Amino acid sequence: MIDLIRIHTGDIIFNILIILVKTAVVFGVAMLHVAYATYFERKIIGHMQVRLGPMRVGYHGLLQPIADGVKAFFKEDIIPLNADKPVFIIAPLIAMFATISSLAVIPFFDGFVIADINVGILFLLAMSSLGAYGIVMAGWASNSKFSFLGGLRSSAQVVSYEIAMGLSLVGIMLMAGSLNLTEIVKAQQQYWHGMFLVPQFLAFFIFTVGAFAETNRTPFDLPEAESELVAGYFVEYSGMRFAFFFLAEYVGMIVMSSISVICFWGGWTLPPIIVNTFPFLGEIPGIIIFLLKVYCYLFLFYWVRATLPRYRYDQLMSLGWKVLIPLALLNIVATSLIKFFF
Amino acid sequence: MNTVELFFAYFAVSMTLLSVLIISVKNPVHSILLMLVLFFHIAALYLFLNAEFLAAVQVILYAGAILVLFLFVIMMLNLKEELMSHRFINEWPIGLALGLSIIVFIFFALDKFNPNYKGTYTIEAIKAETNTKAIGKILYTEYLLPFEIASLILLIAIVGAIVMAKKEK
Amino acid sequence: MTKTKDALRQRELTINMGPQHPATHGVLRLVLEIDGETVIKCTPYVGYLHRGTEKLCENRTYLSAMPLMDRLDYISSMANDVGYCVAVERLLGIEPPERAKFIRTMMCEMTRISSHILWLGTHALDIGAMTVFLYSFREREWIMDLFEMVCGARLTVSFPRIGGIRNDVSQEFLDSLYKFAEEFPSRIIEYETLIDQNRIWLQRTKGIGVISAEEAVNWGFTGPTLRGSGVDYDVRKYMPYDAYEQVDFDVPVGKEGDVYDRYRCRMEEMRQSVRIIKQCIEKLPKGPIMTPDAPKFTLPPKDKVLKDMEAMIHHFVMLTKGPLTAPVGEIYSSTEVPKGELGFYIVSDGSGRPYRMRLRSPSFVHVSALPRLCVGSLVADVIANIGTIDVVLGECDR
Amino acid sequence: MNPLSIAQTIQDKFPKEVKEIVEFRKQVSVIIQRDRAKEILAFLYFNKDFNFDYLVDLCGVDYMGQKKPRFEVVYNLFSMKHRHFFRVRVEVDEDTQDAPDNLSVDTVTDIWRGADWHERECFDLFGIRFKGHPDLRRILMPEDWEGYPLRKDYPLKSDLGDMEWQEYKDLIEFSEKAKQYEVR
Repeated sequence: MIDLIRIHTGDIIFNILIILVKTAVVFGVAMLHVAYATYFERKIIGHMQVRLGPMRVGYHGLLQPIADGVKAFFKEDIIPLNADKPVFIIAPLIAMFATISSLAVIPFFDGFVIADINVGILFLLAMSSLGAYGIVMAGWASNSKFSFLGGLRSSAQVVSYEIAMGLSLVGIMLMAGSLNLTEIVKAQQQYWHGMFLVPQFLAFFIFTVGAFAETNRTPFDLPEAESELVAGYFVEYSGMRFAFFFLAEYVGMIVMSSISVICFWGGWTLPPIIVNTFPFLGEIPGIIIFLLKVYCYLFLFYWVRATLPRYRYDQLMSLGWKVLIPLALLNIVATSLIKFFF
Repeated sequence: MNTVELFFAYFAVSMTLLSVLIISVKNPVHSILLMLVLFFHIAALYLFLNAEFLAAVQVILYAGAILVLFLFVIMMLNLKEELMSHRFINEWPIGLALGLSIIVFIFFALDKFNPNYKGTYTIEAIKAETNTKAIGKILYTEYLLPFEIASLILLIAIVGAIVMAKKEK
Repeated sequence: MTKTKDALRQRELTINMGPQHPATHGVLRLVLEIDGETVIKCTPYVGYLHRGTEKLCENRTYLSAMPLMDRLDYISSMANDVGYCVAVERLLGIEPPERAKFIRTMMCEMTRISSHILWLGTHALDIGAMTVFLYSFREREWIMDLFEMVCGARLTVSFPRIGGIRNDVSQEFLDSLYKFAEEFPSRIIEYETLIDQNRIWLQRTKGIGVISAEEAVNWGFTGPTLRGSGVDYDVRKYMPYDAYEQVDFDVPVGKEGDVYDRYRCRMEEMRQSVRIIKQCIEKLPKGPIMTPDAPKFTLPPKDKVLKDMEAMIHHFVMLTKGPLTAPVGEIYSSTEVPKGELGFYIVSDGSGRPYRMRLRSPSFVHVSALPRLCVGSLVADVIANIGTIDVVLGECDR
Repeated sequence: MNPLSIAQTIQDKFPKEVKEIVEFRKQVSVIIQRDRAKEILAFLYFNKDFNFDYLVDLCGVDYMGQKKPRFEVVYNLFSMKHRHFFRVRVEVDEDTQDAPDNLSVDTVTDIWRGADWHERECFDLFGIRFKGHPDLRRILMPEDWEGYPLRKDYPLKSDLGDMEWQEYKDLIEFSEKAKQYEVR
């Protein structure tokens, strides 16, 4: 069948078709994950907080995300009178597409990646920094002081934490000798533990903190700090545009989890030491292992949200600049020295 | 005209248009947005030259960091007054003269432009070694001194910024 | 160019926090002038919930003014009621019986716990710790159920009466209250494990909103807000009312006078409240619940009203005209409600209605000091400061 | 310190100003004239034996038709150090044609910072002005409100008609206008 299509269409168009199919699959699966990430967040945090979470729509609220989606879709779309209309409309789209396009370079299992580019890590960093535009623009265009403050906070926060996060990944690049994400996963298989998490624990810590800050999650949810800025940058948004921001945040979380899994947890592979002892584990499809790891990391996001208070703006900045960036630099120096001498 | 040339033509034309728009649009925030689009076009051009690393850095640094800081500053301004004022400063003839003279310079220099020049790093060599490695190598061997000088200049700029910010208090 | 320069120079941003804002706990409105994130000017505006309670009281009998007191600090209505009853009793010169005193004390402390729990939950929520909020509401629900057991109402109770209490408590209630008192300290530990050692919590609360002891007294702070600064002033100790003289408890005080110390004070106060509740249950004497020696001032028991003509007339007169023989004079009486010192200044002209009823509410004083606490700190600290003074706008605006 | 002896000390020091010493239910108050009220209060604050560092409460009382100086400003004082309580009542009369500044007292905000809002409230509800107050505006009532609600001649409830508060009238008008958008 596939060959038949190939013969009839020619190579270039066939490749484009394949990419389109892949994109559709990734997009669909990711959207489903986003929907149920919200569901599980509410459920998990609910149970951590001695309550039940959504229970009404479907069995144990299982259809709640769909109901929410339908509701957001049909809600009235309000654009404030004095808002900068084009920017106001573009902002959520930028936020969403910046994060969704990150999914293009993530290898979900061996050989399955939409665009296997050589500078995969850099692409991810570039896209995550673009996400800030959506937030800053939204904050500015709403013509509301609270959202403006949220936008300001976000731009400062993203710029500073991206440095730390980028630097923390340099250690990984040095260890793997490549910026290609597939290569990075494969490089981890050389070690008995099969994860960069072990030698790069410092980088993992920095990356995790940076990932929380990049995605504006607790304890770094200052741009949307509810008790201070009401809802921060999206205070004026409603309906589908609001849902786009929501979507962007959750896709961002999934992307960050995926990067973490690929760079630190060995991607779709299990540690060789485990596979060697229990060979049957090697038969598990890579995608399952990958997703399980991503879920674990997502759980961390939820767990932290249920536990920690929020940082203050200046504390956030001093943590980023005075702790994380020096630590990341130290990590780079240490890694390169070890790599050079051994 | 083959496909590559067609793409290039598109990028060249739209980049020129975007540049003109950036300086002529009244709202500074809009012009920053246009600048963002321009940076993306530049990144795409780098991709045509097989310079993925440069393309990525272009987006990360210029779009992701520098432009956000621009935005940060411009958002602080009282834009309502800014929109009322004239977009161009009074000394525009000087600017025009400067621009024209640069065009003349380029026109005369066009002669010396050799499109077929090939250095040690041909596209094949870069592909074999990956882009990032090639840049790293060349940066830390051949161009080490300029690189260090550039970083020192940046350091001075940072120190200067801090000094200026401190004096205000 | 000059215009651009002016635009650059204009650095302050005025933001209007409230009256509808998730962190202002009601309808407090703060106009903040901020430079970046630093607050350079803070102006509180109150009065959005002004219902003219003082004016209303002047037109009601002493007894029928009581439901208004529920609605002052609506999350600790029992303490307001007790405070009001104590004030009127002092004016009339009557004493409630011992059993009523102990029950009132018990109720006051239950209110203190429920108010402090609510404060803890919302304060933690403001600072971003969401889970504490739901944990504390679990226990608050428990106390609310206990209130419901004793008087049928959960929030606006109107339970105490001038000269006693409305109805006696059952043994079943006492048992469940004792169980609560046994259980609750472990719950306090649970809250503390969530936030007490948390680095972010400490960073957000230590050294924020510092006010020295002298300054706090000068501003007129009371309650835990004052004690956090290290002033050992508690109306329960120094102008005792009800059964507070007969129970043993400590008054926790802080040292630094910052948000954290005030938080610690309230946490300790909850433990002391549990202690008082236990003692009250253990020492609860038998006897009447309404004072018998001043029938002119108190309502007759309900069963008597339905059978006895005289009692019915008395009941009717009490409710419509009030005690006809209220002495001419003026009295200031204060009680320690969860927020601080709730004072009643009553001027009586001998009629059944107060001639002038002044409510000295702690929240009003505390809100007035918000600029002192907030100026110079960051926007996020404003939230912490609003939380730490524990305002209820119903009481502030009256 | 015994409150009666405090009152006695004040009377000895300011014999002209103190009009009366009242005791009721063990609470002692002195009724003083307005002119040197602030001096007396400052004396109570700064004197080492009294040291009334805590202004518990400040409020106005309207004795319309009962007493000649119509208003009183009541200061309830407490000393954290000596734990004693005392009350000062300052008599203030209505403004008249020949004495337009009658209804005013010197502010005590420079002695007790906490007096700030109490004085504002007193001004708001009684119309008593506090000379030297840094920011004497209405506090509980809207800024463009007319009249002083806690005065005895202010009705508890009445139909004001055209005299109604402007913003309330605007609100009524607006709600009438908004009715056309109501979903039925």
